Amino acid sequence: MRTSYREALRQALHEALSDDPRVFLMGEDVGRYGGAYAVSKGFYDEFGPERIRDTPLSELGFVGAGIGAALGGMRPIVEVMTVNFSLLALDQIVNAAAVLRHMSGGQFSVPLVIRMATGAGRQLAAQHSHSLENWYAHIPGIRVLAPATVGDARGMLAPALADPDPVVIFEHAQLYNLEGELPADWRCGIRRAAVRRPGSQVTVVTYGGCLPKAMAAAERLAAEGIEAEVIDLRVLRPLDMETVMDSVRKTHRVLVVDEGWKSGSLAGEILARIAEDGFYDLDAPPRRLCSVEVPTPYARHLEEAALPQAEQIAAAVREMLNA
Amino acid sequence: MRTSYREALRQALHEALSDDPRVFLMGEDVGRYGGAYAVSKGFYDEFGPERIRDTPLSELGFVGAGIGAALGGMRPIVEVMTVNFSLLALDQIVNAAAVLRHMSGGQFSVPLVIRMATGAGRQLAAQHSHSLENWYAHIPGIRVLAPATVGDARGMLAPALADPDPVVIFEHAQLYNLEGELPADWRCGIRRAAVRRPGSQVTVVTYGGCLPKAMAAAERLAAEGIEAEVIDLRVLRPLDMETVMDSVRKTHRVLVVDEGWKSGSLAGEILARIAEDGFYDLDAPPRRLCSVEVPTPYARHLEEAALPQAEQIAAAVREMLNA
Amino acid sequence: MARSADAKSLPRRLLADMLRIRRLEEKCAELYGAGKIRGFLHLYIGEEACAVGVLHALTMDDNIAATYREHGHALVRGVPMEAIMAEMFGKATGCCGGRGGSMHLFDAAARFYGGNAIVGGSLPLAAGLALADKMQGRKRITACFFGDGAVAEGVFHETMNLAALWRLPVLFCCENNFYGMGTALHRAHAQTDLCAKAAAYPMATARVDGMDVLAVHTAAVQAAARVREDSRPFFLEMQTYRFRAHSMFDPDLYRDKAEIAAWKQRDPLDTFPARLKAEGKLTDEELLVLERAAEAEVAAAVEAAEAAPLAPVADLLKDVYTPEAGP
Amino acid sequence: MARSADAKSLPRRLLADMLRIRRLEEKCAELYGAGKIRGFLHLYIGEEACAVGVLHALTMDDNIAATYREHGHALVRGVPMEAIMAEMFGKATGCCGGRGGSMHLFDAAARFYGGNAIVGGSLPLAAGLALADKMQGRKRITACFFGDGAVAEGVFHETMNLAALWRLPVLFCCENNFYGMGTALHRAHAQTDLCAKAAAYPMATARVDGMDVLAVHTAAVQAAARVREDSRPFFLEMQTYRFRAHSMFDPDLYRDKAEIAAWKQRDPLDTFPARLKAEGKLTDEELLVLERAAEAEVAAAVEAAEAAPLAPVADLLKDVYTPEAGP
Ligand SMILES: Cc1ncc(C[n+]2csc(CCOP(=O)(O)OP(=O)(O)O)c2C)c(N)n1
Ligand SMILES: Cc1ncc(C[n+]2csc(CCOP(=O)(O)OP(=O)(O)O)c2C)c(N)n1
Ligand SMILES: [Mg+2]
Ligand SMILES: [Mg+2]
Repeated sequence: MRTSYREALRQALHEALSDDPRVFLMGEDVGRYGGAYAVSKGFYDEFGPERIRDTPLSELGFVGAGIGAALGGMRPIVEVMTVNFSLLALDQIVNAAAVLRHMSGGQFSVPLVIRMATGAGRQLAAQHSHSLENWYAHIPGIRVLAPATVGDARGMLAPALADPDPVVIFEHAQLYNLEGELPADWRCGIRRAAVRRPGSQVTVVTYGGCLPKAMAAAERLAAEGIEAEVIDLRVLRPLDMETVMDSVRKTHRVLVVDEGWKSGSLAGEILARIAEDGFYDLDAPPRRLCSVEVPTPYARHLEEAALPQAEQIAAAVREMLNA
Repeated sequence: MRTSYREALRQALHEALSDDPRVFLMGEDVGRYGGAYAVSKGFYDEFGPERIRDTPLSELGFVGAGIGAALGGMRPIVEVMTVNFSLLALDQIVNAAAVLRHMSGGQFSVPLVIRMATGAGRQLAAQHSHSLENWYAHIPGIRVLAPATVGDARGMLAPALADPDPVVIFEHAQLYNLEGELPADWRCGIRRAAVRRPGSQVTVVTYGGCLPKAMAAAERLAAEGIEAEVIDLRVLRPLDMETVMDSVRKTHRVLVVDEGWKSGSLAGEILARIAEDGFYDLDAPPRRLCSVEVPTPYARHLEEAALPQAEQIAAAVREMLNA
Repeated sequence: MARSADAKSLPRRLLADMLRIRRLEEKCAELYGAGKIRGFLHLYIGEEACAVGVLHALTMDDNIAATYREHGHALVRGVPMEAIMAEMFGKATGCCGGRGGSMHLFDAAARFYGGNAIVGGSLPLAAGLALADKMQGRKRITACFFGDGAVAEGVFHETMNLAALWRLPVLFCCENNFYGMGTALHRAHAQTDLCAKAAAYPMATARVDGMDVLAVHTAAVQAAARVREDSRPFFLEMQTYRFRAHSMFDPDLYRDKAEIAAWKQRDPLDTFPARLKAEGKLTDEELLVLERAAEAEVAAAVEAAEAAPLAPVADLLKDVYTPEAGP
Repeated sequence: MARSADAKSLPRRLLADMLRIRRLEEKCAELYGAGKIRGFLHLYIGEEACAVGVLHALTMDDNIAATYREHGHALVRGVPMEAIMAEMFGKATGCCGGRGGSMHLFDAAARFYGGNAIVGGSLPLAAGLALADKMQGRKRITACFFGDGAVAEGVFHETMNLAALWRLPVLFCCENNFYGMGTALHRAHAQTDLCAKAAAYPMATARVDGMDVLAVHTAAVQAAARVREDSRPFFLEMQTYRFRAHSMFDPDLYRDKAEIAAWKQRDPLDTFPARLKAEGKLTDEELLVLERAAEAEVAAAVEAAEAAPLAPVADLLKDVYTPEAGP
């Protein structure tokens, strides 16, 4: 069935709220407004203000309250409108959610799901275009997901809620309107990366908002006779390097595409792991394509120049194969 | 002259406060208490409460006020007691200090210095032992320094204050009591990494609290006839890869030592850059030694096991040379 | 705002500026529909009396910090309409060279410290600007605009305490339009009397009808004088209403049509000219002149923005760091 | 705290618990000097009446969340002294297996949600615990302890508003010891009347002499009953004083010796037994028995901690993630 990423997310939330009375959704404008990205539209009327809980503008406070509610036996889904505002809540995520289990010697788990929109591409400028998935992927104690397909948008929430530890889900703002085929069995795990397109000559590793770009590039390359294997990381922490390394051992060439700024990007981590563990499998230096290291500019032509684009992905692959 | 890292920092601050009336120090307990690490002891009486400004517990507020004061023509030095609490201030650092110049089309620079202690090793457990320099090194628009020697503790503040853009200085909590020789000319730049010990067989790249460990390891290795070159990054953003690559081109082997958790560490970024640009210069896979991915435990034996240690550095180098 | 001495009376200047904002933003909405302006666009329509009343009470030496709903503040403060429009077009001639867009208008010459898209983000900046003035012995004050939603943020609390504790000359201008996005004031604040909240820091406060530009102006003149004399913060709550949706993405389903209609009855762009006319201070012809002037200014700004060049992509990395001073 | 029915009178139980805390912490200070306990150690000495008075007013079904100065709270709540001492020794038998140390005591059985070394960090956790109870229809309340310094943090503001807005059953227990580290209350808060601050959310408040354990207990009983009945938050300020430095690293140079001496005159470990004796409710012998019991408990805890094993290094990564449920 064809559906949109937004609709898939909506269905997943709807199911979770219907199936488990401990689940509730809380965040800024998730209720009466219907969600900043209209994901929870209609839920307020259906599930009521207790379970679709509009919060004041208090990111630190309501994320912390989500942690407490999880400790208290609920299964909160906290929506931080965007990753940009999550900076205000990082202390509770890093210094409470991620460490409570360990600090307490295993006594307390925090079964919390935090959703947030991420990424640029809509001319929202420097304060509204961050892509800080790499920061979250750095924190022991949490799990980090990045659904990039309609199927994952539908399937990832249930296992995230079943996970006894905090799970952060990044929804890329550019993907909400994406349409795709929802697989009949959209159920999925949250352990493994996925090969989205098989190929033999080069491995393109990516996630989130860059997946459609990588797929488009692979199409173009295929037309030129270049077979790129596209891997969608899906799970940003803990990383599934097995899937990546299997591919690299086959193609011997790898390009990582990441919307984060280059220095300290998640792409850098992938490159480092490949260099550590797959050095002798490589026929050429591993490469990455990331965002230019500039606060995201407003003007469209500047923003486009700052972000990785399909054409650049294709060009980088061509270069790697010609070198 | 022999002096301590703490005393060197103190002298640098004292000089800055004496030389420029626009400079003031603000933060929690910098004044009457004398600084959580006693760096500003005595300043409150000498410079008065206006210029040695104790703040309420309000990290986001006083860091933001520091940004505003910098815009208003002052040269604030804001002390965030430790990097752990800086999570509360990240929004102002990332969404204001780092982007104001760019967003305003170059109209406003933010000549702000932020100092903070970082790192583990004192049994302070999970909420007080972070080493998140990598996060800061990811942000375009700021400069990030990590003095690891008495000389840098003395020399880095002046150029940081002269810099028209925000500079974050990480002081490693384990280093305050370090004693060392203060060079007669301690003046230094904040552009280049430093070769702390020349060597020909392997390059050990590190920074901050791991430098003394790397130096100790190099000593031991030297006794065994292994010559390790130790590079202190000093400047974590923007990275000086030239110094690193010069060394790698000479030794063809590299180990990066970093107190940060491994996944998404700054060490990963260094490995990635070496893999991208120095792939053909390497005789063996690049390696890194980081902290184990666990919230820092309290018990000494567990904390020691979680952090990189000199003996592990030496062992990793031996392995690399024997492989 | 201290204008070069002109013959017009204050009421007429207030009216003229409200008109300029209204016409500018109506055009922006149109241009957004046409795809000329992108990103987020937050219209101030309905709230003009707040920015106009306050900014006319300040001197050009004072500092201003605002939010993402700041077209009106920038304009009244003296940022040229052409520079604002070009910015929204993403052009090189924009007041930020196209880097900022609607939410990030800046102008050093006007001491306009932006445009801030983080709710509450400008609060501590304003405190810091005021601290710098105080430490440097200047009499300048800083006006900081923010919404009712921002009052719930922790940074509000921290800033109010700092300002009160350090006696910082900040005029806190709370534009209470009774909604933070789709969340009504009483659903976000247990205490809906925002002056009572501010008074707890403690701090002098006043509440004023934000639909009455003269009332706002009078209150702001008094408040600003007090801030300047005492070097203490002041919290001014202006009760107002946005006639349009929160942003161009907002279907505006959370407000009662009747509520919107009731507030529109109090549109300062209707009530204020009517009052001036009734008082014999404004003729229809004079109003028409002001209307025409505003329209002409908007038309010229659009034309200039259309014609202006884009910033070269080669300059993408410009202004991430300040260029080093010459050799 | 609801103890199994015992014959002792409430005052004697209060006294016994204050003594247990005092002796425990005196020993901790000694062991810190000896290098047995490391990291940060924040002593509660002088403030015992607060934890004891409040915790004896709650039931074992209630939740507790505290700060890094929480040995007393953990102990009175029922965390075995042996488990606390072993934790500070970093031993496997510690209440957190040596992972947490002095600042992070946890005990699921006692519904003791820690130990939190981020100032203000436990505030929203407490609100969330209360929210969970409310949503699940339980009558339980949550007591959250924090200092005067924490009141300046943004998260205090956000939590107070959430608690008031959502009518969460939280008893906010502010231990106002007049200093946040080396910064005196009046140098950190423009408004030093902390109840006035809390009342602005709005919220019911009370101030009590934190050196008088009976007064604290009475106030806490009333406050807890109100929280439980109304399902609304309550702010209880206890004015108290720490006799020791902030932590073992603090040279304590920012306080007047006379000020410390004056507060020590009000030491609840002196004044309370004296009063009980004067009222004929306690004999010297009975006091001696309590003293001896506390000392014996401490000695046994130290002995057990010394003898206890370290957690194996092989378990370093245990408890970062919850083990997956069986196959
Ligand atoms: C820290 C933060 N959280 C959330 C948002 C998303 N957001 C933008 S405006 C807004 C409502 C703000 O309301 P208010 O302060 O009353 O200002 P108004 O828009 O009514 O002028 C929200 C939730 C944001 N920009 N920043
Ligand atoms: C967010 C944060 N900032 C700073 C610190 C360092 N610090 C630890 S305790 C403390 C003082 C807290 O004072 P108060 O809340 O009054 O509690 P008290 O120590 O007096 O019991 C400070 C500044 C911290 N732990 N967390
Ligand atoms: Mg509003
Ligand atoms: Mg205190």
